[in-house]
Amino acid sequence: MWPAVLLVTLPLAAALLMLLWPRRARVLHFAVAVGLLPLAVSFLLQVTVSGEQQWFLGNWGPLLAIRWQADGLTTLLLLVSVTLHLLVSAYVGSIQRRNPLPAAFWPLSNLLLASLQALWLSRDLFNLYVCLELLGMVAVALVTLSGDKALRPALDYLLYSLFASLCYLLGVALIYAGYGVLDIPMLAGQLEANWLNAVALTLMTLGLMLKAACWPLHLWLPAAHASAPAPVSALLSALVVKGPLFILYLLWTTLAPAAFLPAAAYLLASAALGAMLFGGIAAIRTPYSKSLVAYSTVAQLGYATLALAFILRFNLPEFVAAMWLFVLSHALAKAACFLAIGELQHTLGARQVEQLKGASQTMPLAMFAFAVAGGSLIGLPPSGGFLAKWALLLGLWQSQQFFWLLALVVATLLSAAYVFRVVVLAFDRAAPTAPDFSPQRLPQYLALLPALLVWVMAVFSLPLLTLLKQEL
Amino acid sequence: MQAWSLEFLPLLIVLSSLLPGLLIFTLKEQQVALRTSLNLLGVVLKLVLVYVMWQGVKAGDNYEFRLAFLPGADLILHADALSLLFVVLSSVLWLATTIYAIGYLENSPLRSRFFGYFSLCVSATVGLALAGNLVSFLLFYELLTLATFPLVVHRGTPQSLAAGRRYLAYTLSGGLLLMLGVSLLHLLAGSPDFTPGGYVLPLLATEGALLKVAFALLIAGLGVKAALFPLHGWLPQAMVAPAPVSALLHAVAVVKAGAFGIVRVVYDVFGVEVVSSLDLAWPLLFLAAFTILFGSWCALAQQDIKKRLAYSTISQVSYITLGVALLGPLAAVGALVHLVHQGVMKITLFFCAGNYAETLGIHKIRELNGVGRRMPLTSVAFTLGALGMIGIPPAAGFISKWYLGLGAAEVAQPWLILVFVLSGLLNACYFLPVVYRIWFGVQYSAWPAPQRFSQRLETHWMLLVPPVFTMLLILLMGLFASTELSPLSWSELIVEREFSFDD
Amino acid sequence: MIDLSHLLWPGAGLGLVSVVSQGWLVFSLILWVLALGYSLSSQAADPKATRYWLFMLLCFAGNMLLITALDALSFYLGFSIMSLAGAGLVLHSGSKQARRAGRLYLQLAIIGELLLFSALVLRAAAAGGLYDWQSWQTVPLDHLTIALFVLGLGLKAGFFPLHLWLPQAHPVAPAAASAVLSGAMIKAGIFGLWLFLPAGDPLLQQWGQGLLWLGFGSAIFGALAALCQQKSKQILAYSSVSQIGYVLMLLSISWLLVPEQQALALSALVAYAAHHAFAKGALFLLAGSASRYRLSQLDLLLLGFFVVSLAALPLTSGAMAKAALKQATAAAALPLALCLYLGALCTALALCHLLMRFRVEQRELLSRTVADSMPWLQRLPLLLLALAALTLSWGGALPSAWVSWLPLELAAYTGLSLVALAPAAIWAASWPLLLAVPVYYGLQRYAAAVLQQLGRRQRWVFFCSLWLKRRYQPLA
Amino acid sequence: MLSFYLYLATAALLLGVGSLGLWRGPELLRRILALNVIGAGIFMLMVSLAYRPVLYGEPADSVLHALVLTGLVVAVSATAFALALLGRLLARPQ
Repeated sequence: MWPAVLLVTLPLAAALLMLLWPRRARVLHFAVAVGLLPLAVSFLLQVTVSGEQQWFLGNWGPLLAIRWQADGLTTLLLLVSVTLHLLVSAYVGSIQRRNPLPAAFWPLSNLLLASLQALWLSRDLFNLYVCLELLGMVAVALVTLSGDKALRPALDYLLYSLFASLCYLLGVALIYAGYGVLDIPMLAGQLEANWLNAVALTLMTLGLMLKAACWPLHLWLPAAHASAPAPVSALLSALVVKGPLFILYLLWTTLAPAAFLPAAAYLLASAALGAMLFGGIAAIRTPYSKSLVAYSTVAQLGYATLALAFILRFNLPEFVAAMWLFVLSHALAKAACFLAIGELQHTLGARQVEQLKGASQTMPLAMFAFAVAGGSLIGLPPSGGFLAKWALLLGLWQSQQFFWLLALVVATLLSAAYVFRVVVLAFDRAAPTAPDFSPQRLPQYLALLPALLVWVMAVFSLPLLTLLKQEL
Repeated sequence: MQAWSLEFLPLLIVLSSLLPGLLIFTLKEQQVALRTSLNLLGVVLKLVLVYVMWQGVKAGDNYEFRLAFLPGADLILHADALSLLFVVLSSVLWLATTIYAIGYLENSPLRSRFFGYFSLCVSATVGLALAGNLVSFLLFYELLTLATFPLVVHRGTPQSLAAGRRYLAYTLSGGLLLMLGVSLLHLLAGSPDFTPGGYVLPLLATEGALLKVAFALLIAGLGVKAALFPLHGWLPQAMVAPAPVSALLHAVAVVKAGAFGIVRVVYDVFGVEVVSSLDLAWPLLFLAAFTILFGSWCALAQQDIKKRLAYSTISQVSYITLGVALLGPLAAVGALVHLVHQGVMKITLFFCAGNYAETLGIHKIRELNGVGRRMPLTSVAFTLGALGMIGIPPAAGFISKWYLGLGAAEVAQPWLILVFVLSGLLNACYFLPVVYRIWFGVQYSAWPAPQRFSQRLETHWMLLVPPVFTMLLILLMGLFASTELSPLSWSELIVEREFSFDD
Repeated sequence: MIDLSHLLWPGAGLGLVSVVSQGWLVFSLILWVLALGYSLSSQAADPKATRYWLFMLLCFAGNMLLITALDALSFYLGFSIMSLAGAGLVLHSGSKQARRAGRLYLQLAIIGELLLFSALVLRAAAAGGLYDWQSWQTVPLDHLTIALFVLGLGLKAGFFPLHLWLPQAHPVAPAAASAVLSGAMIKAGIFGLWLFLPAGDPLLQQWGQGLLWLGFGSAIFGALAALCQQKSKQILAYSSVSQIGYVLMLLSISWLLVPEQQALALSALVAYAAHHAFAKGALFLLAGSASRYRLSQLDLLLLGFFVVSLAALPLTSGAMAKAALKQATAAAALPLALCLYLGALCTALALCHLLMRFRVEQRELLSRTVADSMPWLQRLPLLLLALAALTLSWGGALPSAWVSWLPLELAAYTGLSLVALAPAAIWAASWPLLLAVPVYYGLQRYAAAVLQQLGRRQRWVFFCSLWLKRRYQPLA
Repeated sequence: MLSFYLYLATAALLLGVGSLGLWRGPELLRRILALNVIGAGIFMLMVSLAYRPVLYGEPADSVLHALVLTGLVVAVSATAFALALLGRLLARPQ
């Protein structure tokens, strides 16, 4: 239990200490971030060895206490969050001389981590609400770090986020009204298929989809992610949007009555289709490099949503594996993409995609990182994205969903189109954009690291699937 | 043979070009000597290793390297006779192309990047040849796409970028279709090792329709790289790449990867029996026959040397597909031997085209008038390559055409001989006028951009040695077809092993 | 016999296992060596001599290889080397006529080669993957294969109506090259037909009749077309079309005969081919020399010798060959006697015309320049060819010890010439020649303009060839 | 009993008014306020749900009270944050 509690409380405590002691913030931050990594690894090993664990916080009885539960999936998500947090902090540290982020970044990112870790662990509807709300606000605060230009998108983000949380809360209230329980495992299988539950689940799903930027509720995401500082965008895209998705998964796989599942599956699948297609098209058309990556997030979330929809319809292990592999590989790949694009944007002074001309000569490392991460986004072997797509394909073939296979093909081609839109430009030798200053190597390597990690992921498919408890 | 070498030799063969390639990426532009020696070291090492493996495979050793990859589908590098055919082809031609590329790119920028990807490309090709199951094949197939793309756009001009986009659009779609097919087949039959005679026979009774779908997907995916008719659009455009790249692309790496994949799918995944009982060969046969004629027909109208060669590739590679689709042992021999012969002949032609362009600035066919006197060795090599393409003895192309023709007659499809004859005619129509201009044409204006690379030789020696070397290969392979070393004998061995399972 | 099957390709081998191929090799070799010797002098001042020798030697090698080949692939190798290198000879001068003749030659050569290729493939497949023609002898033919062989090899042999390239290509090539083209290379087509079409096959009995008449048509057509030409080399070329028709007739007759009598027809075939090779080769050489040098008395004598030899005047090799032809037709019981007389008349007319044109050309040359006398290096091959022709017809009369070392049954051919000595045969051979002189005079007197007009009617060939070229090589 | 339904109706009304305000927009302040109204509606709903056991003579649901308290804290801080952002946005030089 201790590792789990520490994983949440350490960053929380660190954030508070940093507020009190801002001059030591960086040192403290790195101490905590580095310390969390072995903790997360050991926790993962512990769970692997001794199986699923759960606690009731404060030793209250099951009805009152908040339940925390750690299975393979949770520990994996914990580890990925910690890793990316460390990586992004290292990136921020490495560019500190060049373009320092406001000091508020350190406590905020710790708060973000704390709320996210709590979210992965929590199995209580209301506790999840609190985590979600906290996560949303910290995320908005982080977006504002890039200065005045981000205020409007940040405020929009906040309003959407608040509205979404309220929707979720209303749903929680309705469920509590019916059953008087907030604990998810206790509620599992209890819900009847009546209209009250339908309204409650609809409201919660709506809120969560809004927060997870599921198409067509994604409108806030591109603006917010594109205007945030690059490391923040990396955190937002890689981790924050996955939180609501996780809750959505919990809700529909454990709570929802079977009678609702087909309808939800259709809803989610059509949202996924829209996301994959329109997200991809928007990414191909947008003139700005960061919005390209942001729209790609919308599109990529579509795959995970699609997998979720098919979990609801067919409950095949392939789809569960696909969903979480998508989430994990997207987290790593998208972090790499944002860091690389941020680095390119800053060094070349290039906000527009067109200005990335010749980047493969001027900044080969960053461009390589983007391309490698892009390979995973497309699903080229041997990358994590490929693994996920492979699982999804197997599931779709098994359930004979030929239309969705076609949709997947189209979506993959769209993702290839936007990734290679950038890469092809990078090879333009006619008029390369000259860097404003000599490129820094360390941040580029830091951008490359998660991209390489996501390709290494492919080799560890078997341990990953064991952790996800899915047999293909 | 020790156990470790049985296990690690295939891996070492892939790494022998991969590691130098990765090292080269880190080199600075000025470190010419180090880069060149790394390149050559990789080439020589690979050739030695391939030789060792060749001897081993002939003696019946079983080389296999396994790495856990997907559930139920390991990453396998396995050496059998068929893969060795392709490995030997690509390693030998890599040697020639490396030397050629060093000479060709002398004093041009971004060489580290070029040679890095060049090595990666060969590693992917060799990996693809050694891939022991469909999933490994898919992996290397996609890696090949990625490794060749930077080479195609290396020049960085608007045309090459457009070509690169098109190349990606085609090959990535193809890769995706292949992935769909592989995943479907994985679901139906798992992903066991390639087996002579195929492994889907038990499913024939129950899953016929899905097997057909899988076959169509696989062939469509592979057909993109093999430039089968409606999927060939990328190839003519991709010839804007530097000459060594075109040479490698057309002769070994990309189009051959597709053709080789088709061979694998038909013989080692589905097996002749399943393919014929599901009537899968017919569409492939017609498509290949049409592509042969179509490619040749398009080549006629091209005025650019490399473009004409590109369309000729479309036509010639389909010979391989056609031979495979005929499903007979003799046709299979023809197809396999053409895999090698076409590679050597086409690489010679591209080397020569590169020499003309680099030395005299000649890009158009009409500028070739009388070039035979200025560059005799290159022109002899070009002439022999062209004669081989037409299928005139003693060039190697005749041997493969002969076996393909015999194969067609053997399975009672003599109308296909007409296809070969017509294609040979068209080949003659677009190659002989070029040869005529080279030797008999009268030079009517100064060379567009002449350069003196050497005092005594017609061009830089590094540009001259590779085409002469491959030209000698063409002659030797055509004349001494029956010797033990020849591709023909090796193809017969492969076919013997493949078809002995059907009896 | 040399077995190369472990080195080259399955079944590869070289050797001379039949009387026909032995005879064929000997006369081709003689002609080739003498033509090459002639080139030593004729191409001495040629700036493109290297190229000339390259193609000439390639053709030579190809020709020898195809005669000695024991398997289909070696034959095809030799055949294509010879055909393609031949294009180099036709194109050699680089003039406009040479270029368009070369184009036509190449177009038809490639088509012919591909037809031959498909025929060989079909045959090899029918023989179960065996390539040596010995084992093909017992494999039954089918119509498609025969048609492909006749077309593919016929395009090389140049009998009517596949002769289109021949009258254009021979005149533009250098003299020695024309000599071997006409004397040795076009015979490769007939040789191939003999090689690949086993005589005993029942289908050939049907085809034999047709080919016989085709050969006869070619013989008449060639001679008449020669009458319409004005240039001596072109007359010679058409005369080749005519003569190859006779060779084809002999081959067809050999198919129609019962096996016991086939040897006779085959001897006649070789004899005829050899006779034509010597005579036509020599005439082409002479024509080449005559366009540059003054002909001495000796040269005129040689000219006369070869002309009467071609016209089959008694006591010449031509008479021997014709007698053999008649004998063979008689053996096959074909009612061809009248036709043969007609043929002889036409041949004689063409040769009269040739002599006339020779005289005109020589006069024109002398009126323009003061030409030297013909060098001895060019005269010597002619003398040797005359000797060869004489040996062919009278070698059998020599003591057998003198000729027994030859790898041929020379006596078989000589026996033929003895037949020609019978008075009846002499009369039969002579009267068409005697008739020819007044007829030729009459024609020149009353129909010269018409003939010239007809002679110009061959441009359509080039139009077709150009049209074809524009198909595959459109104007930019 | 009637009061319970009255509370519920009030909660629903608040929700409706808040949603309408949010929908109509477009001023940011109006939207922030609307969100607060919605939040008030939800808390009202929760408090009335907590009141429900009292109707049957049981003690009120203290868990819900705790939840409402937590929710209020969250809502207040969120509102404060939103207002702060709005302030900065409006203070920004145009």
